[in-house]
Amino acid sequence: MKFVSAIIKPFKLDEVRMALAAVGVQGLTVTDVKGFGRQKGHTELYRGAEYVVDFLPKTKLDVAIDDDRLDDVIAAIEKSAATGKIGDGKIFVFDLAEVVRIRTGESGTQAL
Amino acid sequence: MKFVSAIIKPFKLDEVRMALAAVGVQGLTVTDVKGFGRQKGHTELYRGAEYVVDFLPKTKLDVAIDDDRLDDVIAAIEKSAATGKIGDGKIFVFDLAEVVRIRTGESGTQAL
Amino acid sequence: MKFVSAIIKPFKLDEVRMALAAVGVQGLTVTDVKGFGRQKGHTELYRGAEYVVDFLPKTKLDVAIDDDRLDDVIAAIEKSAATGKIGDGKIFVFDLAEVVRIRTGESGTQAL
Amino acid sequence: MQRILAVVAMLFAFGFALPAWAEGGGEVAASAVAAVADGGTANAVVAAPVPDKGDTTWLIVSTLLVVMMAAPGLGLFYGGMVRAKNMLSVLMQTLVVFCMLGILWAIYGYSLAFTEGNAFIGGFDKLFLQGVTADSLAGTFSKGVVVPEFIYIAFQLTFAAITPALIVGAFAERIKFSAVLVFMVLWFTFSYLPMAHMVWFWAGPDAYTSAEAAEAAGATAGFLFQKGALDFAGGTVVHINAGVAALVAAIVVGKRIGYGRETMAPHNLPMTMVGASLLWVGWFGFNVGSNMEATGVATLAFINTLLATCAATFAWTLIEWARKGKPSMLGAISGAIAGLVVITPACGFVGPMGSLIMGGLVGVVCYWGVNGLKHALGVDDSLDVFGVHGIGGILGALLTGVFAAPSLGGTGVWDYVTDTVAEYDMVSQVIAQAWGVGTAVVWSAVVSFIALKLVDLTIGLRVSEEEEREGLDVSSHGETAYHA
Amino acid sequence: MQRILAVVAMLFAFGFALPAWAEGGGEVAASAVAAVADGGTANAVVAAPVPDKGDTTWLIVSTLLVVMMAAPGLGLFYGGMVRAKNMLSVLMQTLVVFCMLGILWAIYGYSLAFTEGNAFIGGFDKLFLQGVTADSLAGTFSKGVVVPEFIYIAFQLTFAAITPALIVGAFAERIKFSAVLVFMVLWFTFSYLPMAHMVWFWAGPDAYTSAEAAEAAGATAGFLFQKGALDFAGGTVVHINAGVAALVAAIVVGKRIGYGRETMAPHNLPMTMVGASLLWVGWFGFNVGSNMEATGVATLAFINTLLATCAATFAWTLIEWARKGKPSMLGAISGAIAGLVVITPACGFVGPMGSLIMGGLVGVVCYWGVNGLKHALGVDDSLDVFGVHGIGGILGALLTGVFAAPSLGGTGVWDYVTDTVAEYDMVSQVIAQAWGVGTAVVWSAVVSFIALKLVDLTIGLRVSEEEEREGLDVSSHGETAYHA
Amino acid sequence: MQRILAVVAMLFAFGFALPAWAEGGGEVAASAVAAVADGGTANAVVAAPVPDKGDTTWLIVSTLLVVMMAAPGLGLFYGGMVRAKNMLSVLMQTLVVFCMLGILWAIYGYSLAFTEGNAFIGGFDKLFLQGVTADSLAGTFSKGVVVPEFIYIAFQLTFAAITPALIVGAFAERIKFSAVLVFMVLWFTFSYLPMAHMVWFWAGPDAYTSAEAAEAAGATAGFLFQKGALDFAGGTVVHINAGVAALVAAIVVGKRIGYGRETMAPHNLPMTMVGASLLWVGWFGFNVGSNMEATGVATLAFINTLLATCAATFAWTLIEWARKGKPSMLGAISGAIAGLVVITPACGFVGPMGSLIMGGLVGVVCYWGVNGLKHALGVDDSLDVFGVHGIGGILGALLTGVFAAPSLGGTGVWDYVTDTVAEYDMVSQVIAQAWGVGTAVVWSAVVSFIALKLVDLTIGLRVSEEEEREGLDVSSHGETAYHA
Ligand SMILES: Nc1ncnc2c1ncn2[C@@H]1O[C@H](COP(=O)(O)OP(=O)(O)O)[C@@H](O)[C@H]1O
Ligand SMILES: Nc1ncnc2c1ncn2[C@@H]1O[C@H](COP(=O)(O)OP(=O)(O)O)[C@@H](O)[C@H]1O
Ligand SMILES: Nc1ncnc2c1ncn2[C@@H]1O[C@H](COP(=O)(O)OP(=O)(O)O)[C@@H](O)[C@H]1O
Repeated sequence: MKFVSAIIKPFKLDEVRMALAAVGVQGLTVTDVKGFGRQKGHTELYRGAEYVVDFLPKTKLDVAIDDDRLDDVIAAIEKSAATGKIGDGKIFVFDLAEVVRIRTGESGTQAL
Repeated sequence: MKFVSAIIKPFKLDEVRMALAAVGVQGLTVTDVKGFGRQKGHTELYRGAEYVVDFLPKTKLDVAIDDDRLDDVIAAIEKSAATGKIGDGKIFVFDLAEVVRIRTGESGTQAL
Repeated sequence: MKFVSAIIKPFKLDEVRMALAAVGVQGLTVTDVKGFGRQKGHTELYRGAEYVVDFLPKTKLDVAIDDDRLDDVIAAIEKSAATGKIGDGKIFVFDLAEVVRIRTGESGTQAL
Repeated sequence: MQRILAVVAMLFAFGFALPAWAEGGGEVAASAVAAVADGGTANAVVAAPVPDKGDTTWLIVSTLLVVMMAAPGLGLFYGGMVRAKNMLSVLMQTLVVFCMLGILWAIYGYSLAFTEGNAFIGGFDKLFLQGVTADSLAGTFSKGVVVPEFIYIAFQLTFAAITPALIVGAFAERIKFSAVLVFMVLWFTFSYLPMAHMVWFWAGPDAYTSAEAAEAAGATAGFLFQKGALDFAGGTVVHINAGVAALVAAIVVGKRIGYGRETMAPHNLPMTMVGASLLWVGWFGFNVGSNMEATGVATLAFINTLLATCAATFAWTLIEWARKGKPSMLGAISGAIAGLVVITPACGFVGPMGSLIMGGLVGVVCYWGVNGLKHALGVDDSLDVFGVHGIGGILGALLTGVFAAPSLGGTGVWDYVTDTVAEYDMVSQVIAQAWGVGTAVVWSAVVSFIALKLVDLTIGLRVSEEEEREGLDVSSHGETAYHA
Repeated sequence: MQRILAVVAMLFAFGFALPAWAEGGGEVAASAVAAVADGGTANAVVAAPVPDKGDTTWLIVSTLLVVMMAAPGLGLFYGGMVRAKNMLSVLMQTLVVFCMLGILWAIYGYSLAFTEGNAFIGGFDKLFLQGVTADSLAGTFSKGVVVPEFIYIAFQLTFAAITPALIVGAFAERIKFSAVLVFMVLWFTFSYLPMAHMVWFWAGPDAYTSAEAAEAAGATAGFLFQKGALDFAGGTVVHINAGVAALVAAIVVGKRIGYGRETMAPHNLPMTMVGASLLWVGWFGFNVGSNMEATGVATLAFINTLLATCAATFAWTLIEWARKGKPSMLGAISGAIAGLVVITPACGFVGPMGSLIMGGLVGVVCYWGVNGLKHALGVDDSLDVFGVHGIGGILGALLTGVFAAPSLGGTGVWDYVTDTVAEYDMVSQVIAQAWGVGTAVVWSAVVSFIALKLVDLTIGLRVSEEEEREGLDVSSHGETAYHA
Repeated sequence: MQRILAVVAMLFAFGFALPAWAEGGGEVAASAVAAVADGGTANAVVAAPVPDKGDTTWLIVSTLLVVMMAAPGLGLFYGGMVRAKNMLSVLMQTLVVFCMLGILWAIYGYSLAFTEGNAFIGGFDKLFLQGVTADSLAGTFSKGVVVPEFIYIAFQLTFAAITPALIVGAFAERIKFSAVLVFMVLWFTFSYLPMAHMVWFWAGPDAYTSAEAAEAAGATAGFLFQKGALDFAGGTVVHINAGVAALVAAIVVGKRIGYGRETMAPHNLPMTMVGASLLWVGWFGFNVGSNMEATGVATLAFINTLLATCAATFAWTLIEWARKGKPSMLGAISGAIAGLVVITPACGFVGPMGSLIMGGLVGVVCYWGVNGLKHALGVDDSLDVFGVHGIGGILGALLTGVFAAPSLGGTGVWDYVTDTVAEYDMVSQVIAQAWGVGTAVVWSAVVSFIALKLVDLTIGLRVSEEEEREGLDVSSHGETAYHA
């Protein structure tokens, strides 16, 4: 099993979620994060104090999937999350050793 | 070493933490997340605008542990986090390549 | 590739980010988390109600890197995040199976 | 829902129908305020009294200040103390209760509270405010001084509508919205209106021309007015009344799920602070407006309201600092509210040093009320309505009897027949005060208990466990307080 | 930016220059307020009228209450409803618009609105408030009763400055800050000032000594005043005027990116609630202050403002509960605002039961305004300015003609010649009201459209897509509302 | 903690004991207010003056408005600008300081400031407000016009209690709570009370019956009053006084950990905006209430307070836009506060165009105060108390001397002997103003420095580094502002 963790632009969340649903993903977990990368931030000014804000609001999306869905999932995210502008984000893929569904105790692929 | 990441219902956090303490877990990290899955959301209405909220508040709990504790930990979470209702959440298990305790520089099992 | 996830004290974020930049890290993702560990919390009192707060605010920092940067990165974090007091945090290292840059579709090391 | 709406509708229909029906048989009593004007005409062909524009302005301002206490004051004060998921439900409950009872006040509340009836309740002469026009006048506490009746009605409306809203704090985070509304209609009708009549209804000062006239007039006054209980701005009618109802409600409704085990820390203390501050500001309208005139006594009531609050805030801060090691902001503002509660019945009767002492005492006593006493009672009065309003109100009512004494810097009690300050007997005054306290405690407790049981048996008091977990904002109102 | 500043500067220069130029040819008309004082002196050697300190106090309080409506009231009410990333932009827009127009009011607004000119606009006699001192007096609605002119100017300033600020809700979250400012100057000058003159300008009651004098005086009054349209506190001038401008603006500016697809839920409803509550409190200044005296009619206006709001809040709650299954807090406070809007033109003319009914009706009608009607129009009027202020204002203007009838508990209309209440003809009054509505709708729509197009063609109306995505707080103002 | 409480208790004991001891030797001076009443009786058998209810109402309202400035106004304004972890500490400090000093005002403050003593400090005649009753009267600025003394005491209480609270902004986020309290008691006693006496104490207008009487009366007045320094509502006593103390405090207490390196962005600017707005609203009470009567001059003070704020808000917005490329909301409201500060000493003396100009100037000057000057000084005055209140106060004091000139639309200065406006000499007036500025700067700086050093040497000024990191809410007060 694989665990895909994607950093995307926040306003793309709904689109990505629907694209994932289209390739059969039924569950996912979302976290508000702040990203630092090539995309430049902005400057904020509070009276005399000037702060450069490098961290931009991003959304992290975690999906645990079956190995054979990996390509579909990556493709779906890539397509739906892209705007073509710097800062579109990254997809990270991890091996997932085990999954358990708490409610039923099922594990492995069934638990996804 | 293993890294266990569990998505649970927020109000179960204290119970799970105590269950984990009971099996010898001394440290953990918690993140507020939003989950999408089989559990259905609700509708919100702001004057004329209706929004379907599919993302439900969940809590993510990360624990790094020794391999031989894995079963205990999974069992502890499973038991303490379950309500039997849809949306109880999932437990994800990853292999952990390395751990370092920043304060001391210790690494491996000692750093847990 | 490796994925380094460090839990640090929030006020150390800027220092760590600069230390990482110094060893060539160009992107990272940050999450607000709450940590439970050896560092003791505090008690809060609201009229008659007393609550022990064990979860302390921490910052999680995720960096995906090339394998050969791992030692540098760990060393950089260790050094810049340490205060020597309990609660300085942990560094977790995972194997990263794949990375994709959403904007360009590049994958692997190029996508970092 | 359908069913609930039906119940609400029925209650309203009842509100409309009852008086219409009753009107036929209702005795045609001269209202208190009419009495004032009449008095003038009867005694001599004197010019009809004309309201002073300064008084009218002050009453207008006072009334809008009490509106501000209700919204946003009370809503924020309470709302900040609940968990985020129940924030809107608290704002909604306090607001809608206020508005609903405001309507009922115009329909039948004012008439039942402030027209002549018996010693416990008024009559039906002014249902739907009939007969009141922009030229109608209401008496004050000075002979020959009047104010427009509309502003008197509006001022009293705000008291009648905010008092029940205070009770919301007792069962916050778990009660059905429909249950709140129905309970409030019942409690307002059967506890607030009678208490207001008992404490405040009298024939007005102009009736007190001679000892005999005074006796005759006195016999038409409310039960506690006759007993001589002093309550300048509503210690008994408002605070003890609501505080006791809150205690009963907290018991009958039961504890919140997870109470004592899960963290239920206030979700936004700055909001609570804003609420408390606006309550303070508004309370000047509440207390000083109760004087109905912008006189020297009004300014006495003002400075007392200021000083008692300062003293109570400081006292709570010090006692908490001494006992718990850290003085909390929630403590300081709890002290402020306690100070306001304690001085409410007393503000026009005691001197500034008396108010400092009363404030200092209440800071300590209410600190105990939300700590020691609360734990002893073992009740989940979520936002400490009883501990602050109930306890503080009782203390205030009793101490009013003490510090009103001229020997302690108080003003004593005015004798409208001789137009001088009467002899002051502290013991008998404290006994009179105790009558007020006792009556309010018993009356409110009984009415509250019956009303709650009625609601429980019909539409039910509590939301389901799942709804309570999810939070009332989403489950009862379909919205969420905060989004990114 | 440079360019924008230049435009703003130019507009200001224009504001300063125009009057100076015009002064030469401007006719030297006796101002309305001067007329009052003069009238006194002309008729007989009577003592000059002296302001009553109660009235002065009430007007001072009223004015500061309307300031509170603008800041923080309106800002919070609107700000809570936008997304967090645009919070400060809304606060900024409402505040700076208010301040900028306050300045322009002193420079030329007061003169154009409240000195004699023609039926549509006033003259230039009081540019820069020249000639006004602490001893200057302004007339009221009672013969021989005056108030210091400075407080009258200040009171009217707040109306003139908050009305345009209402429009901000229509194009929130996407408009350029510079475009807001320039548009507001245009709209204020060409829509607000004429409407205020048309509806409110008259020679004052003291001019109405005989039928002939009344006719002569009447001929100098504003267009809609002559038509006999009643507008106690600004239903036409403020709410319809701003509501229609908002609709036009929402259309011309276009929808927000993602409208209808992305979630645009209010980011902080408790703030919206605080804003709404402060609007309510401030509205007592707005409505009751419009009476300019602390009289019985003022207290009528007060209780109506109170009861209509209670009724509308409760009505919206019930209708939403019945139709959507859950009553929302945002709904309740939307009802409150609708109630305030509907009673604004009526508050000094209708009776308390009339105001309850008007409140009940507007709760239902505006509920439809922000649901059915809004979807039918398909316009992104972000914060429902038209649905609440426009629709509620129109309903209020028309119903004023109905419930002002003495037969329905209203006060009727005063005849200053006979000094009695005039015969009341409901049909012709409603027609007069319709004239007011129609004029406001057309005038405001035309001015708004032209002004917006002008701005669009010169400096542009909208920020770039990227800036809109990022949020106006950061992109237009370089700051963020919330940090940890 | 134990130790701190002991210190606080001791200071209080001192407060109580000192006067009691002093009383024996204290000269029995006729107080200013008594003088007024006496004057009336002495000159002829005239009716004793009776307070106008309009005046009384206005002073009541003014006083509660200043209470609103303190809580929640100032707390929110400051609190929104600190980091979330210190929010409650700021709310707590401003509230408890206000309450504590309110108590001390009643105990000895009023007597020391407002009874006759020498040119620098008053006497002990009214310790514990002894002798003051609901019938006591205080003089105003008009001959024969009085108000109830209690409201005068309360009004002045709010000034005395909020002024020190302003200083909190200078050392926010790092100071010990106990240090705040002790410092405030010292500064209040040794800087505020003398300054208030020096600037405001005089025998009242009724003493000025002839040139000789005026001279005799003048000799009893405060030092700066004798110098002829004008300060309508507290520019010197409040703003310069507090601003300078803030600068000294920021230097002595030292910078926050991480200052200049870590982000210390305001955690909740909407709260700061609410606070600023409520300060504006309350400031009408502050400034206009200082007139003590609801007269034409009151309305002048009102419109000036309105216009100067509008102008300063707009000016700051434009200058920031021009210089930094984006106009910020924090800038706009900083401008508003600066405008309020600058007009405080001037509001009853200058004309509306003068106030527009003063507002425009202060917007630019204080913009420089928190940018250029602040960086030049290199001091961590966390919330720019000096940059806004200090600089704005100095500018206002000086410009008052300019724009009060009748030739520039000002009112000039009233000559109570001739009962006309006196000849106006701008140069000598500006010099008089400079005396006020200089005295306030030096006096406050010296007192502040000594008081801070005393506190530092006894209980210490700062919390530990770890506590500062954790935030004062948790470490000093055991609570957290926000929870989910
Ligand atoms: N090496 C990395 N490790 C973890 N997160 C990263 C890394 N590089 C980028 N990110 C995340 O991806 C986001 C987008 O990266 P950025 O370099 O700005 O643009 P792009 O993805 O278009 O190259 C960043 O904001 C950050 O959250
Ligand atoms: N494939 C998945 N990948 C990541 N997170 C998931 C996945 N499926 C479910 N989750 C998380 O688990 C939570 C519970 O899942 P849900 O399907 O609602 O109920 P249950 O766990 O009882 O089957 C979701 O809210 C989501 O946070
Ligand atoms: N086993 C663990 N799994 C996940 N996170 C942990 C674990 N142990 C500690 N942490 C995280 O590291 C933080 C610091 O740990 P703590 O034990 O307090 O101090 P130290 O790192 O100095 O030993 C904790 O607050 C928690 O967020």
